[in-house]
Formats: sequence, C-alpha cells, structure tokens
Amino acid sequence: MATLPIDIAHLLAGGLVLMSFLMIYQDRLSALLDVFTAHAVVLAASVAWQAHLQGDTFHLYLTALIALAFKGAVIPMALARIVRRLGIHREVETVVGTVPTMLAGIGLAALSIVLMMRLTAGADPLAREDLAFALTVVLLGLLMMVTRRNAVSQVVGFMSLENGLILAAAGARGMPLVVEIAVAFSILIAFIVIGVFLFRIRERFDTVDLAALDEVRGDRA
Amino acid sequence: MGLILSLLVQGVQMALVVALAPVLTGVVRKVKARLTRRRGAPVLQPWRDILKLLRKEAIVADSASWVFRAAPYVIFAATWVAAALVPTFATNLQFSWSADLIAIVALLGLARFALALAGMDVGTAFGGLGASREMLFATVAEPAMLLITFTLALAAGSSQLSTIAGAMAGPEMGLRVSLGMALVALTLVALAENGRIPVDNPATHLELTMVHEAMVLEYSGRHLAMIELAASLKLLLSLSLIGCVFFPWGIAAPGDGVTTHLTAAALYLAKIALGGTALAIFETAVAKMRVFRVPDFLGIALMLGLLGTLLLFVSRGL
Amino acid sequence: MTPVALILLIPAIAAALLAAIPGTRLAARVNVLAAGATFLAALALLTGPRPAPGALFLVDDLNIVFIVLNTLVGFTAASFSASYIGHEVAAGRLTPVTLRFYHAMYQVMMFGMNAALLTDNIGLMWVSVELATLSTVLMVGLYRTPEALEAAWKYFILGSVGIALALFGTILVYMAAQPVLGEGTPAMVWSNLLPHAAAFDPGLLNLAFIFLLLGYGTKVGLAPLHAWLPDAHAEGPTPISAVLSGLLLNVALYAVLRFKMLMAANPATLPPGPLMAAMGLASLLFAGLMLYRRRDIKRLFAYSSIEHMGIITFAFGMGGGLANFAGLLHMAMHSLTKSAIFFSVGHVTQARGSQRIADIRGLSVSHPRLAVALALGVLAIAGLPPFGVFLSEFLLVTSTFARAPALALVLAAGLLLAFGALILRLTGILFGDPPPETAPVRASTLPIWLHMGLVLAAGIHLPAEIVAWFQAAARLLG
Amino acid sequence: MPPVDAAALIAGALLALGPAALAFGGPARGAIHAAATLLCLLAAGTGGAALLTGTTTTLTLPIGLPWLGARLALDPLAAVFVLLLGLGGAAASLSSIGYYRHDPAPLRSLPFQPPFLGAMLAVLLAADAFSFLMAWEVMSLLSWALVMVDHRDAATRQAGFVYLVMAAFGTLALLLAFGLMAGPAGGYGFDAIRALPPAPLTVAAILGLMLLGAGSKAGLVPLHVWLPLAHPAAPSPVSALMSGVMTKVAVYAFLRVAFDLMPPAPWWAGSAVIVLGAGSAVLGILLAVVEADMKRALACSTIENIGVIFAATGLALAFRSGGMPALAALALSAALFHALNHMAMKSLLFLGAGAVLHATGTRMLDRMGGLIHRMPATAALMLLGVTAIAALPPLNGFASEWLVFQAVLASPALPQSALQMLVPAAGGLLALAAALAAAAFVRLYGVAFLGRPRTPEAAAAPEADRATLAAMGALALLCLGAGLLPGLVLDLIAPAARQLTGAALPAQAHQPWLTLIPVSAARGTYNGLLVGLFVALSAGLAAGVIHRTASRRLRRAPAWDCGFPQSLPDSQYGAGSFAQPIRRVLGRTLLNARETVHMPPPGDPSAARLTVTAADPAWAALYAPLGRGVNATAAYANRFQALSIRRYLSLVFGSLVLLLLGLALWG
Repeated sequence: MATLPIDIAHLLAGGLVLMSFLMIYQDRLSALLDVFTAHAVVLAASVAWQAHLQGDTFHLYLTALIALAFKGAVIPMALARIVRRLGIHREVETVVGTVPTMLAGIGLAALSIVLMMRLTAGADPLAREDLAFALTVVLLGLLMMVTRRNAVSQVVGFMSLENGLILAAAGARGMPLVVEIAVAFSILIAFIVIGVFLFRIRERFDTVDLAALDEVRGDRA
Repeated sequence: MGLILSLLVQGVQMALVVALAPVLTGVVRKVKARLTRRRGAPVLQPWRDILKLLRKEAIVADSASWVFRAAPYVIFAATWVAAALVPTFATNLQFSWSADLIAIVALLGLARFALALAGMDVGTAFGGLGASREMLFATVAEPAMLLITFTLALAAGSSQLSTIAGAMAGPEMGLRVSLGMALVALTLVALAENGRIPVDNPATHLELTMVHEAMVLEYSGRHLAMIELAASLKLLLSLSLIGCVFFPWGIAAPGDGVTTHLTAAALYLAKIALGGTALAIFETAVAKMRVFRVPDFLGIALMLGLLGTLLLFVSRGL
Repeated sequence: MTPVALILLIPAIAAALLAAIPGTRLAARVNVLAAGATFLAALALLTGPRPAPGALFLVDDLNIVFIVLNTLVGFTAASFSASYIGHEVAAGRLTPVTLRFYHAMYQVMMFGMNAALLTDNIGLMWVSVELATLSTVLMVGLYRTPEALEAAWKYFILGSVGIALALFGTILVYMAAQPVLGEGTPAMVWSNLLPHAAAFDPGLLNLAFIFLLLGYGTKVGLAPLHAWLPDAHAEGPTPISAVLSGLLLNVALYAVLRFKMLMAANPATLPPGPLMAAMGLASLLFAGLMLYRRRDIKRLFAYSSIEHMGIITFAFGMGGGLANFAGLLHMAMHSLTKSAIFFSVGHVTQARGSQRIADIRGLSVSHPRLAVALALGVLAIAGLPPFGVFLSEFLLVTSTFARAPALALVLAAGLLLAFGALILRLTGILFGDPPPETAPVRASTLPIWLHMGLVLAAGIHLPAEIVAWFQAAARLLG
Repeated sequence: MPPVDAAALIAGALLALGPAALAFGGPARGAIHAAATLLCLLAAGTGGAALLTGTTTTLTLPIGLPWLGARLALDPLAAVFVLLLGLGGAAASLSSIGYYRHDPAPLRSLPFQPPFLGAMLAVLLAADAFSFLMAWEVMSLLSWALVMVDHRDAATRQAGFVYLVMAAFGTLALLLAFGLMAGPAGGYGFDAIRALPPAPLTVAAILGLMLLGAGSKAGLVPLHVWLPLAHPAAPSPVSALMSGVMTKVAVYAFLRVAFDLMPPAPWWAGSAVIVLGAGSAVLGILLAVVEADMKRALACSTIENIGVIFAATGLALAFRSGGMPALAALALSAALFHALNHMAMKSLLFLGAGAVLHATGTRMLDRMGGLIHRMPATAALMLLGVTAIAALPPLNGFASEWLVFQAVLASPALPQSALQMLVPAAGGLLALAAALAAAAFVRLYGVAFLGRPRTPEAAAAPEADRATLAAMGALALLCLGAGLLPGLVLDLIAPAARQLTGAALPAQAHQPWLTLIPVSAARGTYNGLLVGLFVALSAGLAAGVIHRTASRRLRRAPAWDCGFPQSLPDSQYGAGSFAQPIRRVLGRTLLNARETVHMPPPGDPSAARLTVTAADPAWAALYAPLGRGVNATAAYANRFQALSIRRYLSLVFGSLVLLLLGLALWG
C-alpha cells in the first residue's frame, strides 16, 4: 500500500527523463521549447509530490512554484521571442545526427542506472532511484549542450540539466537551501538569456571568430 | 767513488751524444750515397757544416720576434736533455730518475712545440705549412709513442727507462708478440719523428713535400746550426732508444768496473752504426709518400701500439 | 565584533558603499581601505582566539592559511589597481561608470571568496564560490571589447556548467550524510561531516567526488577543464588577472581539498589522491607545452598559472607530510609571485601600449627597474632560488622521487618544459634593443616589491611559526 | 675563528657586494672588485689553512630548509676547492679592475660578479642537500646574468637561453639524485645521507644522475653544448671564472657525492666515467682545433681538461671499488692536481684573450696576428700559458697529466680484465687529446700572436692594462711553481685524498731533489725541478758558448720565403688553413667536417670560394631532434587554444563520462 506514492514519484521522475529524451529528439527550436516547457511542468509536479511525500516542507512547494513560473513560463517565452527575432525557429542545428545522439543518451541513462544500482546499495530506494533519474537528466542535458550548435538549444540543454539538479535536491530528504539553489540557478539562467540577448549578433556559442582572435591575440601560430 | 764514477758516466754520456749525433747523420748519408753509387761526403761533413754555420752571421726576418731567436736553443736543449736521459751504454745514470720515458717523449714534444711556433713566427706561408703538417703528424705519432710506452711499462712494471732496459735484458721477459709489435711501431714512429723518408725528406726543398725544412726555412747561421744539431741528436736518441729497449745486451749496470763500461760503449757504437746503416738501406729502398697518407702510415703504428698493449693482458697468462 | 564577522562584513558594506560613490579617486581609496581593513581582521583572526566551529563558520589551520593569503593579496591588488586604473581612465579605456561597477564588484568578489573560505556549510560554500565566479565574470568583460566579451562569455558558460556539476556533487554528499546525520542542515555542516565520514555510503562519496573534482576543478583550471582561464586572464583588467590567478584558483582548490579530506576520512572509498595527481601532472605537461607558442604576455602567465595549479594539485594528490607542506607552500608562493608578475605586466603593457611579447623586447634598456621586477618574478615562478618556489619544488621533487620515481620523472620533465618556455620568453622580453616608442611608468611598484620580498624571505628563511602552522595544516590534509 | 666560519663570512661578504654595487653604482666598480680580490685571497688563505691543519669544521646557520637549517662544513675536500676558488677568483677580480674600466653599463656585470664568487663558495661549504642545491642554482643564475651582459647580440641571447635551460636540467638531475639519497624520510643533511648507504644499484643510479647534473655544469660530452656558447659570451674575467672555477665546482659536486657520501660503486660505474671522460677530452680538443673564435677555442679546451679530470676520477672510482685505496688516492690526487692546474692555466689564457679582445676588438683569430710585437708582456705570459696547457714539461699541465698516466699504468692491478684493457685504451685517447692540445695551442698562439698583423686593429693593438697583467703574472707564477714543485702541491692536497680514499700518496716533500714519486722509485719518477733546470742550463750553456766563442752578429732582412716573399699578410697560414690537415684526418668522421669549392663558371672573373663546415655531433644527434620534438608537440597542443565553447564543453563532458565509466567499472 505504501508503495503507491513511491511509484508515483518514480512515474514523475521517469517522465522527466522521457521529456529529456524527447528534447534530444526534437530538432526544431519551437518544438524544443514546447517540450522544455513540459519538462519544467513535470519537474514542478515531481518536486511538489516530493514535498507532499516528505511532509510539510514549505520550501519544496516554493521550489516547485518557482520552477513552474520561471522555467515553465517566463524563460520559454523569452526564448521564443529570441527565436522569432533571429528567425531561426525552424533551423536544424545538431552536430551529430539525432539517432546517434539518442543512442548516446540511452547509453548515458544505462550508465547512470548502473552506477546507482552498483554504488548506492545502502541508500534508501526512493532517494536512490530518484537519484538515478536525476543523474540521467543531468547527463542528457550536458549531452544536449554539446551536440547542439544553436545557442538557444544549448540554453535549453543547460536548463534541463539544472532541472535534473533540482530533482536530485528535492529527492534528497530534508535537503536545506533547495529554494536558494533554485533561485540562484534562476538568476544564472536569467544571466545566460540576457547574454543571448546581448550577443544576438552571434546566435550561436560556436561562432568564435578565430581570425579576429588571431589579430588581437596572435596565439595560434 | 761510485758517485764520482756515475757522475763521470753521466757527463761522458752527455758529451758523447752531442759528439756522436752529427757523425751518425754523416754515416747515414755516406751509406745512402754508396748505395746509389756515389762517393758521398765524408762522415764528418755534418760536423763541418755545423761549425761553419756557427761562425756565420745570423740573418733574421724583419717580422720575426724574440720567439724566433730563442726557439733554436730551446729545441736543442730539450732534445739534448732527452737524449742524455736515454741509457746508451750504461743504465741508472745519475739523473735518470729525474724523468721517465713519458717525460722524454714530452721533452721531444716541447722541442716540436718550439719549432712549430718558430715556423709561424716569421709569418710566411711555408712556415705555417710546415708547422701545421708537423702538428698533424705529431697528433698521431705521440699517442702511438705513448701506447708503445704503455706496452713497455706494463710489461716491465715501470716507466723508467733503466728499469725497462734491465727487465728486457732479464730472463723472464722472453719473446712476446706484443713486444714485436712495439718494436715495429716504435720504428715507424721514429721514422716520422725524425722526418725521414717515407714521411719527410730531410734533403728536399721542394715546396709541396717538405715539412721540417719548411719550418726552418728562414733560419740561418748559428740558429740553423742549433736546429741541425738537434735533429741529429733526435735521430741518435731514437736509435739508442730502440737499442737500449729491444737489444739491451751488454749495457753496463751501476757498480760495474771501467772495463765493462768500455766494452758496453763499444757495443753501443756498433749498435748505432748498425741502426744507421739499416736506416740508410730502408730509405734508399722506399719512396716518399703523400702528406695525407702519412696519418695512415702512423695510424698503423697507433694500432700496433694499442694491440701490443691489449695483447699484453692476453699473453700475460701464458 | 568578531574578526570572522569583520572579514565578511567589511567587503559587503564596502561593496554597497562603492556602488554609491561616484568619484573615481575616492572609490579607489575606499577600495584599498576596505581591503586593508579586511586583511587586518584576518590577521586578528590569525593571532587571536578562534571561534568554535558552528553551523555557519569554521576556522581551522587549513582555511586560515587561505584567508590570510586571500586578504593580503586582495589588499595589495587593490592598491595596485588604484594606481593602475587611474591610468586606464586617463587612457580612456574605462569610464567612471564602469569603474564604479568595477570597484563594487571587486568587493563583492572578495566577499564571495572570504565567505567560501570561512563557511562551515558545503551548500553555502557552493553559493559563495558561484558568487565570486559571477562577479569575476562581470569584471572580465569590463572592457566591452569583442575579445573581452568573448572571454567573459566563455568563462561564464564553462563556469556555469562547473557550478552545476559541483552542486550535484554537493547534493550527493548530503545524500550520503543524511542517513547518518539525519535530515536538514547538520548533514551539510562540514565539521559534522568529517568525524562521521567513515559511516557514509562510500559509493555515493565516490560519485560525489567525481562531480566535485570536475566542478570545482573547472575553476581551479585543471586541464582539460581549463579553457576559460587563459582568455579570462588575458582580456580582463590586469588587477583582476592578478586576483584570478592569485586567489580564485586557490579558493576553488580549497573546496576540492575539503572534499578530498572527506574522502580520505572514509576508508571504504576509492583514494582520491591518484586522480588528483594525474590531473595535476596532465595540467603541468599541457600548460608547459602551451607556454611555447604564446605571443600575448598575459596569456603566457595565465598558462603558467595552470601549470602551477597542476603542480599544487599533484602535491596534494601525492599527500603525506612533506608533499602537503610543499603544496601549501607552493600555493602561497605562487599566489604572491604570480600576482606580483601580473602587477609588473600591467605596468609593462601600459608602458608599451601592447600585450604582445614581440612589442615588449629590450625592457632592461628602457625600464630597468620594471625589468628587474618582472625578471625576479619570472625567475621565481620558474623555480629558481633564492625564492620560495624553489623550496617547495625542492621538497616536492625529492620527496616524490623517493616514493614514486616514475611520477617524479614526469614531474621533472614538465618543470623543465615550462622552465624552457618561460626563460625563452623572458629573454625576449628583457633583452635586445627596445622599440623606439615607450612611455615612462608612473604607477608605484611598491606592491611588487612587497610580494617579491615576502617570496624571497620565505625562500631564504621560513620562520618556525609559519613552518609549524603549515605543518599543522598539512597534517589536517593527511 | 674556525675556518668554516671565516669561509662563511667571506661568502656572505662576497654576496653582500652585490647590493653594495647597486647602492654605490658604477663609480665604485674599482673599489668593489678590489674588495672581491681581497676576499678571494682571504678565502684562499682559509682553504690553505684548513688543508694544512687537515681538520673538518662545521657550522649551522638558521636559514635554508626550515627544520634542518643551513649546514656548512669545511673539510679537506672542500678546502682544496676553496683554495682553487680563492686563487682563481682573486685573479679574475684583480683583472676586472682594469677590464671594466671603460664599461659603459657597469650595472649589468658589477652587481653579479662578486656574488657569483660568493655563491660558488657557498656551494663548496654546503653540507646539506637544500643549501647545496640552492647555492648551486644561485651560482647558475648569477653566471647567466653575467653571460647576458652583451645582450644586444642575438647569439649571446641564444647562448644564455641554452645555458640556463641546461643548468635547470642539471639541477633537476641533482634534485632527483639527492631525492634518492635522502630517502622518503627526507634526511637531507649530508651526515644523514652518509649514515644510511644505499644499495649498490641505487648508488649506480645516483652516480648516473650526478653525471647528468654535475656533468652538464662541468661540460662533459654530450652535455657540453652550452659551454662553447656561454663561456665566451661572458666578459673575459667571467669566462675565466666559469671555465677555471665553476667547472671545478661541478667536479667538486661529483667527487663529494661519489666518494664522500656514497659507498664504493660497482666497477662498471667507474668504467663509464672513464669512457665519458676520455671521449670528452678528445672531442673537446678537436672542437678547439677547428674553432676560429679565440675564446670559443679556449672554452672547447676546457671540455678537454674536464674530460681528463673525469677520466682520472673514473680511475679512482674503479680502484676504489677494487679495494685499492693507495692507487685510488693516486688517481684522485691526479684529478685534484689537474683541476688546480687547469684553473691557473685557463684563467691565465682567458684573461689574456680578454686583453686581446680589448686591444683588437675581435675574438676571431683570423683578424689578429703579430700581437707579440704590440703586446709583449701579454704575449710572453700567454706563451707560458699555452705551453702549460699543451702539457709540456717543465710546466704544471704536464705534471698532472704525467700523474694521470702513472695511474693508467697501474691498471694491471685491477681485478676486472675488462677494465685492464679499457684503461690503457682510454690512456691512448688521453695521449691523443694531449697531442691535439699541442696542435690547438700552437695554432691559437701562432695565428694570434706570431707572424704579421692581419688587420690595422691588430697592427695598432695596445698593451693590456696593468691590473690584468698583474693577474696574469700571478697565474703564470702558479703554473711555473706547480710545474717545478709538483710534490709540494700533492702534499698540500694529500688530506683530501686521504679523506676520500682512506689513503694518500707518500709524502713528497722529503724526496731527494723534490722528485715526484707517486708509488715507488722503481715504478716511475719525474722531477720537474731538475728537468726544468737541465733544459734552462743547457739552453743557456749553448747560447753562452756560441755567443762567446763563435759569432753573435745578427742582421735584420726581409723574409726569404723560398725566394718568393708574399707581401700580403693574408698569405700567412690562418686559423682555418692551419687546422685543415687535422680537420681532414680526424674531423671528417668526428665533426662531420666538409669542404666544398664553388668554382665560378668559365669566363666569370669572380673568385672561387671554399666553404668549410664542421659541426658538433652532439647538436645533430641529441639537441636538434629534441628541440624539433618539443616544437612539434607544442604546435599540436596549441590547437586547443582556440576551440569553440561547445568543443570545450565536450571536453568537460567527455572527462565526466570517462570518470563515471571508470567508477562504474572499478567502483
């Protein structure tokens, strides 16, 4: 009887992983942003459920709220505006094809599951599997950052990574500072988004104008 | 009494070598002349030349420095001292311990050093040419000479000539292949050191072939005399070295009576005369070789010296 | 008011104040004053009684070393920047507004670093490190040139990822501790963690350490996580380059060390030493190679910082009394020397109006005094006596060779590699005929001489008190 | 005051002269060099006194390694080299008074030269690993600063760079060696190292590292390449110090470790040292024969003499491992004696070269000539110097070489037949080196001082200043004295030999006529005094008799030159032409010497050109590939300088995944 809440928690966490995979699969920015919004919503739900499980932890609810409001609404809108500004909403910006990326993602998921199963035999099952999912999400977010050329998609990747962190933090029973962390990260992401605004000249992280660097630094001789 | 006698012997030897050296040169020339069906100059002719040169005035080039004028005496003195330290007819001379075979070689080196510098002093092309070739020969001849010295010293357990001569005369030495090699090597080195055919021709003034003569080209009068005398001394030294080391029979030891010394002296004279004749015959038989083949020629001596040294350890067991 | 509170409050207040002060001169003075006051507070902390480790703050032999060093260099760098920035404004490269921002950020950064060093809570430590990072990011981009923005952006993105990884590691540590220490803050308080570390889940600790090493290691500048470091050093204002090399890297390293101690306290975990030693050697060799093709003087010394961080990490990775002592000493010496070098480099670049090494030849003819200062710094950092770096490298190489000859050979090869590159560049900078157009240097070289004097003194005679103090810290590191 | 305190004080004073120079600046240069001269003389006195008493005094200063302090000790071995340093340093400092008279930038040399001496003295006194290495590296650093005095010359900058990197290489090797000696516990004091002797193989490894460390400073082949670059680049007094004294400090380091700190090494270690030494001797002097630059030729001859010293040292090692202390003492005394002699000869020659450089403004032999007419005193002293270094009796160079040969002749006593055969062969190499040395210095002296001036500068060269002449005279007296009375010098250094080998040569002072009798009268004897006396007497006798009885008339006339006198001074034999025969015979294989003739096409009136190339084989074999390798690797690594942020992120990601995988596999 007591397993049901845990199963729900797993369901939500697993949903987060699923969303991450969907994000890797998406190759259109607009669609990507939608999936990310869903990602954030699922995160909010799972955090809220964790709050419910761990009992009256107000700050977890707050965290869920922040996640929902900030990453579920504000940031996606901002990014959507950027995408429209730059007119890149239908660009395909993957470095390696989607399929190998998916395979790599699956490999990463397997890796994190194995790690968790092998290493944390001692920890309590709930935390443990939550952690496995969280690690997967983190790794998938990183994977997305390194396989996408487009700045926006990289921002999204970073945010999904950070969602994984929040998930882990929420999964850790009675972890203090979760709110502070969430806030700190929201600030961080705000910075990044502002950065993307500032440097809209280069809509990718990738266009490091090597020639320009050379004439200034002359370090590539 | 012993001291007086040994002092006397030393004095006699020093006088003897100087007196004898030009005569030996004369003998060699005479024999060579006879071999080529010429009558040849009398045996004492070298002495006459030297005395004549001594009386003439010395002409010195304007660009010459004091080195040019001091060199002949240094050359003569170094050679003379070296010659005086080689046992001729008696071992353990009064001052023989003041220098061993290595030092004797080095004294000859000093003479050569002075001669080469003198050759460069005037600042003519020939002087430098002679000096540079002389030093080239020396770079091969000196190591060969020292390796020969090693062979002898290791065999005799001493680098002291008197001891070596004694040991060679001794019964336990016997006949050894390395000693034979040493003899051959020493002969080759001696030919080169004295500027004899096939290395150099003491009688030539043909620019491209001369070595010793090129260095002394600017010399005249008493300076030239000193150098000529030193050259003859060197020849005598080489012969008596070979004699006392490889044919050490009849050399008088200290404490022997006067008669023994006299017979030893006679024997010595015979040895020298024989050596000179052999040299003359050899020089008549062979031809002079190109300058740049000389190092190969001396290289043979070097190799023989080294082989002799190494074989010494092989044959020690036998 | 306790010294600890002072060390944190002075920068905080100063930051607020500086954000309000419009006058450039005054702001610079206030900046120096605040930094000086903080340093005095740190000295008070060093000499006075230490507060008992609480939920917020912890003062032990280890972090007191870092704090004193931190505040000292912060002070000298502030006084250097007071003379340096004036010239920059005169040259029109900076406006009073940006300058106001700069001074405020300087104190914010100092606050962040001091907090990271003083805090007893691994969560707070993470927050403070992030704060310090963000403030330096803003200062790196201060010049607003494309290159500066480029560098700041690179630093920012890589730093953020590092931060994320470090956070994940921190969460893992908490999860490892939580079953033992119960829920809530106690499970994040360092001084609670260490004694109970043996009971933690070793698997989680292993996993956590990997994330922490990579996360904080990004800030330490260990290869291959170093990418942000050279550009950030090269494009930021020189005082910030000095502070980055001299302080921020140390703070990140301090964080790594704390968690290494945690790992070491749990026998069941994998030993963290070999991993750190390997990364250290890799950084040393890589930076040593990179030094050869440098044409930008600030980037040159940035890579030298990577090299020395590698050496220090290697030393702590080797562990043991001598190696830890050598590591601490080397860290202190490197902070002083490298910041002194960057001070001189700042003057040099202002005098020559260029950061290209090719434009800085013949310094010993045009600016003898400055040339001596720079030469002393470079020779010291290259490990030549009679400077302190020589002492630490002596101890490290000899002690390592006796324990792990192969590693010592690699270490020696790396040192020689870097030495050759530095000397090659130094020869080009000091000697030869200077270019015709050179400006005189008005700024004061006092901070340089102060630092080099300290380094020299440490090389010739290390007072027994300092030795005992460092040895205690080394013992803490195990 | 115990000797070690005095020596430490002197070292401190010398070091303090540097700041003083900075404080008082150029005008005080004369006073400062004079002070350095005095201090060096005091040091020499201290070393001599310590040798005569044969005692060991120690001192611990509260500096250096924190928990150890700076241990200092002055034992007979150190005393020998303190004496050497004092004499060489005094001569160099004395000549510096004159040499730097018109130096435009005195502060480039003045603050470094006296401290350089002080640092070398500190190396000799150090009795713990840290102080030793610290002093050692300070010595390198200061000498580097002195090398860079003439920094506007690109060649000098190159030389300085190579020198400092080689010095760092050597120091690292020494670091590793001392790491092995100190052990994990970190017993850095020399007494602690003596207390626990390592295993034979470890000893061999330590000696190998010492060969790298000390050998690279001493100029042992193949670590010698920096030496012909750096020594000549420095001002001549400094060249004298570097060649005459600093290389000996390196020898000291090797002796200290090999004989004092370490137990007897395996015999093959000794043979390796012998081979290296003999090889260095031949290659070094061969380089000197073909070198066209006077000071570089002198530097190359330093490599030769270092080779001789190391060969003798190797012999001593072999005898020691064979358990023959008396013979070990013989070889070691030969090494020490030759070290002292080389200090005197090479300093003398370098000071003379400095005078020539000042007078003619060039180091190229082919731009000199006939200097003996313009600088008679310098020429006379230099003549004595070249005679000594060419190992000719009755001067000191021959005395020590003779002793080395005596040690070679003792080789049959060795148990290993491999050594029995190796040692005479090495002796042959040494003999070859000696012969080549004679050629090299006939060339150097003949081309520079004799003949006719080749340039107007050479024709108008002024005589050297008084201070330099005084210094050279003193050194010349040393050469003569040590050549005529070698026995006394050997008695002086006997305590050191006894300290290192447990035995010493029989006391020489009581021998009749001060004859040199290393082992026994039957074994081989040499009496420099008598030989010198005989040569002088018979030369004087001959001259006197001839001048009295025969003729004393002398007429100056133009050179005869076979009837075709050449007015052009270029028709003389020059440096290149003199070296040609030897270069062809030996250089073709050893130096890869090549001659190419560029003939103008028929009808082209331009002159034909002969270009000669001879290169140090070590560069091509060792250093060039190394440099290329480093450059290539650096170029490859440089690709990582300007990647895109995404790629850098992939690096981070990659390392993360890698570590996680590792954890999953091994965790």
